[in-house]
Amino acid sequence: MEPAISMEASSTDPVISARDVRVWYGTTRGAIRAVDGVSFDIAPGETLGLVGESGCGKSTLGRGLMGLLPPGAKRDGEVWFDGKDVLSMRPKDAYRLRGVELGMIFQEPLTRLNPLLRISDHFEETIKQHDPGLSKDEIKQRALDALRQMGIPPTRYRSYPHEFSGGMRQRLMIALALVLKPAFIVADEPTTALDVLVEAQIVQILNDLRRNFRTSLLLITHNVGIVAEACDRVAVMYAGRIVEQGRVADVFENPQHPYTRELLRSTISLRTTGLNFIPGSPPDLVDPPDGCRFHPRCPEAMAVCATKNPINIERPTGGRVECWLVGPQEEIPEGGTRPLKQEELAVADEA
Amino acid sequence: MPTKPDSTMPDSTMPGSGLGASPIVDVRDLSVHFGLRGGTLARLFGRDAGVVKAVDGVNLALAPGEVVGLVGESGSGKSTLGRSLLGLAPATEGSIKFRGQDLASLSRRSLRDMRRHIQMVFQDPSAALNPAMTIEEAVGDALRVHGMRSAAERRVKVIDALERVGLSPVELFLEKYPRDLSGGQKQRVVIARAIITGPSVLVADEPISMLDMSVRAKILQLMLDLKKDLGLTYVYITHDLASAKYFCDRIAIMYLGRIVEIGPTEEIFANPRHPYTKALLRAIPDPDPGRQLPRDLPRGEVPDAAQPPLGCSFHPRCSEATDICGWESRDLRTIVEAHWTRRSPEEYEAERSLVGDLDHLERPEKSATLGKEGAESARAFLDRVRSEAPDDPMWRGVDMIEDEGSGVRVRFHEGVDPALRRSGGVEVACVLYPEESEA
Amino acid sequence: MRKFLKILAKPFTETAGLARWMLVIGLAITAVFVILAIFAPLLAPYGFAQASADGVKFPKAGAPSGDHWFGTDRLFFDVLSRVIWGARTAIEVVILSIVICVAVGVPLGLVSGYYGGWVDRILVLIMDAMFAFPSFLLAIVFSFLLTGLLGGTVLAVALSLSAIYVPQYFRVVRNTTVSAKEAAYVEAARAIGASDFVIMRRYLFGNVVQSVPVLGTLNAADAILTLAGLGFLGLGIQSTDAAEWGHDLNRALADAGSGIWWTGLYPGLAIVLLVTGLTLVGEGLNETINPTLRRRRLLPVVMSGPAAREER
Amino acid sequence: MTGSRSGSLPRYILQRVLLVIPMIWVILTLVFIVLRVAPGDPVSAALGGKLNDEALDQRRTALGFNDPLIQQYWDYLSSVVRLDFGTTFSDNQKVLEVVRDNGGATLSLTLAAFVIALLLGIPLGLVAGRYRDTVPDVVIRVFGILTYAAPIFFVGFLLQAYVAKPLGLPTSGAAGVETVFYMERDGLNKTHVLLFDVFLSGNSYYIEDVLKHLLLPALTLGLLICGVFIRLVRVNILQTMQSDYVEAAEARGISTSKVTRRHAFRNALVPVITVIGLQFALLLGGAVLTESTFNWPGLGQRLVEYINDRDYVAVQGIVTVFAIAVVLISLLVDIVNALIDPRVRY
Repeated sequence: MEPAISMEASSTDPVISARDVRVWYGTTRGAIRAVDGVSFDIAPGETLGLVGESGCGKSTLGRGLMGLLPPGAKRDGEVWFDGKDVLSMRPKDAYRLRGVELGMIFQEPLTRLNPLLRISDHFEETIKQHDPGLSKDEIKQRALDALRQMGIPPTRYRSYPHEFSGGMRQRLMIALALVLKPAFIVADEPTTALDVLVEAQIVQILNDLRRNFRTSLLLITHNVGIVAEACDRVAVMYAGRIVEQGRVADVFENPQHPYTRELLRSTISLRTTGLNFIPGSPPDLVDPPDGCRFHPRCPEAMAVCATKNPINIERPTGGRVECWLVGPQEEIPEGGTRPLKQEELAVADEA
Repeated sequence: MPTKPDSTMPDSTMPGSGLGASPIVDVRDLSVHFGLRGGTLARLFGRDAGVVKAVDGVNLALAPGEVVGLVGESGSGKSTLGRSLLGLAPATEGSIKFRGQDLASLSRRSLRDMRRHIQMVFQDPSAALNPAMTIEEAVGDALRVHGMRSAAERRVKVIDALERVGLSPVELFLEKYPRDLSGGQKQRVVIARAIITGPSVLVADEPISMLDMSVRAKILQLMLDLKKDLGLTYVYITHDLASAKYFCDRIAIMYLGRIVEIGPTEEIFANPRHPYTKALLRAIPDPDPGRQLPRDLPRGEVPDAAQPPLGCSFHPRCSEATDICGWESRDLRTIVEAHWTRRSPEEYEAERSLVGDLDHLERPEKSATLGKEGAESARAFLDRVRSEAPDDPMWRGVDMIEDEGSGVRVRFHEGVDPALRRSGGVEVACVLYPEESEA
Repeated sequence: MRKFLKILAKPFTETAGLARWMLVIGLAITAVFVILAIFAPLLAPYGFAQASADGVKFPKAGAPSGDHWFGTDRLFFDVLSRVIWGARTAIEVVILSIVICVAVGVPLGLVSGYYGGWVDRILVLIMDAMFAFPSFLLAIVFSFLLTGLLGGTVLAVALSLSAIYVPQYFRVVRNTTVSAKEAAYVEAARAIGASDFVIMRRYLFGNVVQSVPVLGTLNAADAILTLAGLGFLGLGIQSTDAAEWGHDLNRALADAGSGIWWTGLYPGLAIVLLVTGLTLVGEGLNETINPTLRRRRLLPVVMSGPAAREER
Repeated sequence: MTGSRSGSLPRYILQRVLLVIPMIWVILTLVFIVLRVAPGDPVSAALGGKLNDEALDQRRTALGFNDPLIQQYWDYLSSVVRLDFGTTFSDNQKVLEVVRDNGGATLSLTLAAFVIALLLGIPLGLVAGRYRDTVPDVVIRVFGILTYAAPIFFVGFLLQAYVAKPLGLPTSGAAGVETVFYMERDGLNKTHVLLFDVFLSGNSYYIEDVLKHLLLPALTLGLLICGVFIRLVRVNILQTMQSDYVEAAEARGISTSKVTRRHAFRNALVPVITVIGLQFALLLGGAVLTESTFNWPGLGQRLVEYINDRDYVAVQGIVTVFAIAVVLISLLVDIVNALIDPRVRY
C-alpha cells in the first residue's frame, strides 16, 4: 500500500518526492536490500537529516536519488523531481539534471577532486557543461562568487586540490556543488573526516544554505547532534527502511519509534550521565527479520512485531512512523500486544 | 541507569599535587620531533626537510587508577604523546618514567619487556589486527612474545582474556579471522590483547571514534569495568569532549604539541579558561534540538605543524587574542585574503594590483611589507581592510605602520609564548591568565 | 589441510567471468607443458639429439610425416622430440631462477623496507639501476659472463635470469613492506613488545608475500621469452646439452625463405603457448588479489514484483 | 588558512637532474664490477689460444689490466667522463665510433617501433579499459597477450615466411645496397641516422627503400611493446574509472564522454608515462633480437658479434652507452611527469 505522506510545508510542492524507493544489490548470497521501500518529501529550502547506524542504507539511498549506483544495483520506485521521475529517466537526461538541479557533496573531499586539474578547471568544466554559451569571464565570475561565499579567497582560484587543507577542500566541494544553484543537494557525511572545529564550521555553512540559497538538502550523517543543529526535519533509517520521520524537535523530544529513542539514548553528549546502548547489531540485509526489522533488538517488542510488518502511520505530533506500539491498534491481531519473549542478545551478535 | 562510577575515582585529581607518593607514569618536559621527508635528493642523502614538533615540552603525571584524557584536534600531538609512553615514538628531549624507571635508559630488549605493563588500544580495530592471524593467535601473540612457549598455557589465558572483554562463548571466536568480526567485536579483541599481559597502564587512542554510535557506549562501559576489575590506569586520547567528560577524571587539552589547559574534568567543563577549550566546547554537536548553533567559531584550521605560528600557536584562530599573542606576517595575509572574499571581483582586481602577490608573507616574520604603488595607497588599502573588520584581534597586534619602499611595513608587537600556569583549579597556557599571584 | 585447500581455491571462488576463464585456461596450458616436461622421456618419440633410430638415419629437414609428425630439421633431429624436451629445459630453468629470485629478493626486500636507513637507500639505488636497465641486455651480459664461468648449463642460464628478476621482487616486497609497516597492526605488534624479527616473520611476511605469486607467474612468462632470446642469440644452453626452443628457432630462421616452415613453427608455437598460459595465470591471479581490479561477482537482482510490495 | 604549498617546477627539475649523477655512477660501477672484475682477465678470454703467455701479459700491461683494480676503476670512470668508452679488442675500433656508425640504425628501429606501439597500444588499451568485460575488451586483451607472448624472432620468422615474400618486402638490412652506396657517395649521411638522412635528402626512391626495409622489423618490435602498453593502459583506466573524482564529476553532470576523456584517460596516462620510460629499456633489449632476426646493422647486432668474439672492452663500452641512454630517458620521463602531475613537484 502506498503511504500517504503528510506535507510539512504544505504551502509549496515538494522539491523532491521519493515513493517506495528500493535499491538492491545482487551478491552470491542473494540480494542485499540496502534500501527497501522508502518514501519521503523534501520542501524547497528544507534540510532533511538522514540518520542511522552504518550499514542501514543511508549512503545507498543518497546515491540512488542521484542515479549514481554501482553496476549490479537495481532500483525501483519513483523519485519525482520537477514533474519527472528521475529513476525512470534515460541516463542522458539524468546527466542533464545532475549538477544543475541535483548536486552532491561527498565525505572525503580530497579524493573527489581530480588531482591533475586546477580548481579553476573543475569550475569551468562544470559550468561549461551546463551553460555552454557563457564567456570565460562570466564563468570565472560565477566560480569566484561561489568560492567567496564559502570563504575561499580568489587568490586560490588557480591552485591545485592538494594545496588545500581538509576543511578548505570540503568548502571547495560545496562551492562546486552550489555553483549552478541546484534545487536539491545530497550531502553524504560531509563532516566525518574533519576536525571538531572545522566540522562545526561546515555544519554552519550547511545550515546557512537553506537561508541563503533556498536549496533543499538531504544531509546524511550518523551524528544526531548535527541533525539537531542543522536540519529542519529528520528521517531515521534502520535496515533499509525509514522508521520514523518528522520535525527534528518533535522527533528528538518525543521519539515514537523505539529505535529512534534508543539511538538518541546511546549517543554520548555533554549531558550524558550514564551509558546506554542498543544490544545486537543491524540485521543482515540479505535476509532481514520478518515483521518489524528492529524487533530482535527492540526492548518493547510485542508478539505482532515478529510476524507482521508495521504500518506506516502519522505520528501524533506530525510526521510519520512505522511501529506497532503507535498503532494502528485495530490491525494488531488477537494477542499481538503481549511482550515478545526474546533470547538474550549476546556480544556474539553485536555490531 | 548506571551513573558515573564514583568508586573508581582517585581521591585527589589535582595536577602536580596530591598525587600521592609516586605517580605511576611521570612525563617531564617531553618533546618528540619528527623529521619531514624532503625532496628526492634530500631523501637519497637522508637529509630532512624540516622538523615537526609533534610533542613540545609536555609535563604529565599519572596517578595510579586515574583516567586522564588527552583532547585535541588532529596534529595536536595527543597520539604521539600516547605512543611515546610505550616508547613507540622515541623522546627527543625530556624523560618518561614508569614507576620511577626512565624509558630512555632502557635497552631495546628491556623496553620491549616493559611494554607488558603499559599497553595500547588503537583507533581503528580493523587495522590494528593482523588480517592473517586468527583471534586466538592475535591475542596469544602478546604472551608468546613475552616468552610463553606452551600453546596450551596460552590458550587458557586467551580464553580468560576474551571472556573478560565479553566475547563469549569464546569458542565462537577463537578460530575466526578479524574480517569475520564486527567493529565492536574487533575492538574487544584489541582490548583483550592489551590486557592479557596484565598491564597497569592502558593508553587508549580514540578507542571508540571509528565505531558506530550504538556500540560506543558498550566499549566505554567495558573499559570502565576492566578498570575496576583490574585496577588499570587509563590515558584516554580523543577529539570528542563529550565522551571525555563522561570517562575522564582529569583532562589535558592539547594544541599543536602543547598542553594548553589541564585540570579536573568538572573544573574544565564548568569553567573553561583557554579560548581553545571554550571553542571546543562550543563546537560539540548536541542532540538537544533546543540548542542554538554556535556563531563564534574560531576561523581557519590547525596550522602546519612544521611552521607553527609565532607566540601562542592558537592566536591566529583566537577571538580573545591580545596585542602580545605573537602576531606576524601570515596573519596579515589571512586577514587580507578574508577581506577579498567579501569584495566584488572588480574591487578585488583593483586591490590586488595595488598590493600584488601575497606569497612573500608566507614566511613567518614580525613585520610585513605590503603595497607596490606607494605608501599612500597601501595605507588606504589597509584602512579599508580594517574598517570592514575593525574588531579583528589582529589589529591589536599591529604596533605601527611605517612607509617603506613602494609601500608600507606593518610592524607587530613582540609576542609572548605563554607557559602553563596555575589558574584556579587548573593550569592554563594563555596570556589572559597570568600567574595566580598577579591575578 | 582444509585451510590450505581453501587458500588454493581462493582464486577460483573469488573470481567470476573472464578472470576465472583466464585462470582456468592458463592453468590448463601450463599444466600441459609441465606434464610434457616431467614425462619428456616417455612422451618424446626420440631423444633431443638423436639423428637416427634403429640404425636408420632421419631425413634432413624432412617434412612432417607419419614417422616424424613435426618433421625433422637440418641436423636430422626430430622436431617433435625437441619441442617436448624443450619444455623440460624451459620449466627447469624457470623454476630454478624463480626459486633463486624469491630466496634472494624477498628477505632482502623485507629487511631493507623494514629497517630503512642507509642500507635501504643504497640497495634501492642499485636495484633501481638494475631494474631500469634493459633487462634483456642484462641477461645477455650475465649469461655472457656466467657461461664463461660455468659453461652453457641450466644453472648458468637460471642464474643470469635471476639476476634480472631479483630487483623486481626486491622492489615489490620492499614497497609493500614500507607501506605495511605503517599499518596499525604492526604498531600494535610493537606495542605488545614484539621484536623486529618477530614483527617481520609473523606480521609482515605473510602479508607481504601475497604479491609474489602474481609476480612469479608473470616473471616465469618473461623468463621463457628471455631464455629463448638467449638461445636464439646462441648465448644460452648449447644445443647438444639440451633442447632449447630459441636455439632451434635461430637455426630455423634460414629455412624461412626456403619453404621449410616446420622447423621454426613448432618451437615458436610452443613458446607462444607456454608464455600465454603463464600470462593468463598471472593476470587471472592479479585480478583476484588486486583489490582495484577485482570485480565482485554481480548477480542479477530479481526484485519481487508489485505483489510482494503489496504485503508491506 | 594554509598558504600555497605548490612546489616549484625548476627546483624539482634541478634536483632530478642532479640525481642523474649518482644513478649513472651506480650503473657504471655495476658495469665495471660485472664486466671487469667478475670475469677475471679479458685479454686471455679474447686472445686465449692465440698468443703465448708472455705476449698476453704484455698486452695486459699495455692495456692497464695489470694495474690495481682501484686504478682501473678510476681510469674507467674518468675516461667515461671524457666520453671515451675504450677501443675494441677484436677489430681495434673506438667504441664511440662503433656507436656512431651503428647507433643510428638502432635509433631508427626503436623510434619507429615505439611509434607503432604507442599508436596501437594506447588506443586499444583505452578501449579495453573503458568497455571492460565486453567483446572488444576480450579481443584486445587476447591480442595483447599474444603479441607479448610471441618472441620477436618467431614473429620475425612468421613475417619473413608468410608476409615478406608475397608483398616483396626485404627481410635483411636497413636499406638497399644502392641507397647506402649513393647516400655515402653524395655525402648525404649527415646525421648518421639513415632514416633522418633520407628524409633530409628528399629523394623519394631512398625514402621508399628505407621505409620498406624498416616496416617489418619495426612492426615486429612494435608489436612486442604494444602488448605491454595495452595491459598497462587498460589496468590504469580501470583504476581511474573507479576513482572517487570520476564519480564526483558524474555527480556534477559532466557528460560521460568528458568524464572519460578529461578525468579517466588523462589521469590514467600519468602512471603510464613512467612505465613507457621503462619500456624504452625493454625496447632496447628487444632491438638486439630484432636486429639479429632481420640482420639489421644496429648496435645490438654489433654487441652480439662482440660477445661471440668475447671482446670484453667492446661489450663494456656498448653496455655503458646503453646504460647512460636509459638513465637520460628516465630523467626525461620524470620531467614530463612533473609537468603533467602537480603533486610530483612537491
